[in-house]
Amino acid sequence: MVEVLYFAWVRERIGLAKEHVETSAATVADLVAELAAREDRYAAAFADTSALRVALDQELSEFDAPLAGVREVAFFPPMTGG
Amino acid sequence: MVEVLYFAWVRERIGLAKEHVETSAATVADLVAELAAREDRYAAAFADTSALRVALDQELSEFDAPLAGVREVAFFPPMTGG
Amino acid sequence: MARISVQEAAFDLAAELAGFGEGRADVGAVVTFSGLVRDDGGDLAALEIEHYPAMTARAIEAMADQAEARWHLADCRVIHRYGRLVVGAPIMMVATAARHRAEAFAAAEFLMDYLKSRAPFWKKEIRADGSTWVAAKDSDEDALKRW
Amino acid sequence: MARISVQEAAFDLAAELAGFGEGRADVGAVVTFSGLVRDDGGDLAALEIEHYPAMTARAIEAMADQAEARWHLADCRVIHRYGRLVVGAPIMMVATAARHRAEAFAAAEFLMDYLKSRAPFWKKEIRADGSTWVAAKDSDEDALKRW
Repeated sequence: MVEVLYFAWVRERIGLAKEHVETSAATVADLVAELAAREDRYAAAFADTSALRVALDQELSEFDAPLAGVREVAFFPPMTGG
Repeated sequence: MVEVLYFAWVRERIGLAKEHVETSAATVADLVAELAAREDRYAAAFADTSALRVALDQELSEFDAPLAGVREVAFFPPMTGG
Repeated sequence: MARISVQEAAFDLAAELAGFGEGRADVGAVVTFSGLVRDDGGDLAALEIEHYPAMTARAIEAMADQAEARWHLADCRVIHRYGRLVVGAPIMMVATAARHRAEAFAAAEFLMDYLKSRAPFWKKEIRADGSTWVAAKDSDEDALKRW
Repeated sequence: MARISVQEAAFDLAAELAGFGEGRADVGAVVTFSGLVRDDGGDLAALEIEHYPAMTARAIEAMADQAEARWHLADCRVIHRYGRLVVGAPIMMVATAARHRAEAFAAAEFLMDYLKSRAPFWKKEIRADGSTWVAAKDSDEDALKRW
């Protein structure tokens, strides 16, 4: 089980900031596929993953990264700090 | 007649911060030649003009610049501000 | 060690800088940057900044550690705000203290480039007629390549 | 218009910055640089800075005018001290306010590079065993080429 977090327009599109997800997905991409298959709002949020970034346990990562041992997955658009 | 100013080690070497100079030198280089011919301390200060900078009426200039109409000539080493 | 603050509250650049890098024989240069809420269109009501609390401070610390090591900083300070900010308000600041000016400038620019694109903040522009998420700029992503 | 001060008195960076560039809708970035007296050898008693009073302020104004025009600065401040300064004391500062960070950084670095090599100041290092004029560095002259 992982904690999945959404930020900025990803959060708004899915309508949720955080949820527990039961998954046996091997990689981030597999998890994205599972989520996108759930409902339209998820499909819309994950339609173009090149417009998204992912962090695993609060470290920026890649969509092909393995999920083994990961407790927290966060999806968000490219950052706009500073 | 021009007012001649010296700064930093040029001032120390010549032993003077400022003097009135009667001259009909056409260029800065001519004035330098006249001054260097005066005394050893002037000759020492002007021995290597590539190590010096000149300002005419408070504007950085060149050694081949004409002196016509100039009231104040300043000689000094490369600046070290900031 | 860098001091990092991620906060909703306003900060006072002047007060933060009091004594920063001063009174040390090995510091010749202090550079600061501060970012303020700008209104290009004349109709911005506010900026709303969201962030990822569990990640933000550690992401900034990692950048600051890198800057401190690479440019031998004697001191480093980063403050970044979140929440609702009005036009003209300070959003964030970085300050760097080093021996020479080139090091202090490079470290501050490096931190700014990384904060722009690698610290988990997202800006939303609030206007009378709606609100829009600020899109990341290609030029900001490109700026990282120089480091 | 830039505000330029050439003075013997100490200045307080923090106090100078209070409100600088703030509260304006067109300012997104403020950069400051301050230079402090550094002691690399551990035996510096003081720095003695000589300048050319009739020329100094106008030379700095010319640089600031150039920076303001080239990077569309909303505000610009330069302070440079002369006289006897102890280790750790602030020598000078520049502050620039612009729309974007790249402009504010470039203007501040431009001003620093020009102040180093084109403003009529000369530094002398005072030590217990004698004093020496600081030599201009080739690297400082080279730095001008990038502008």
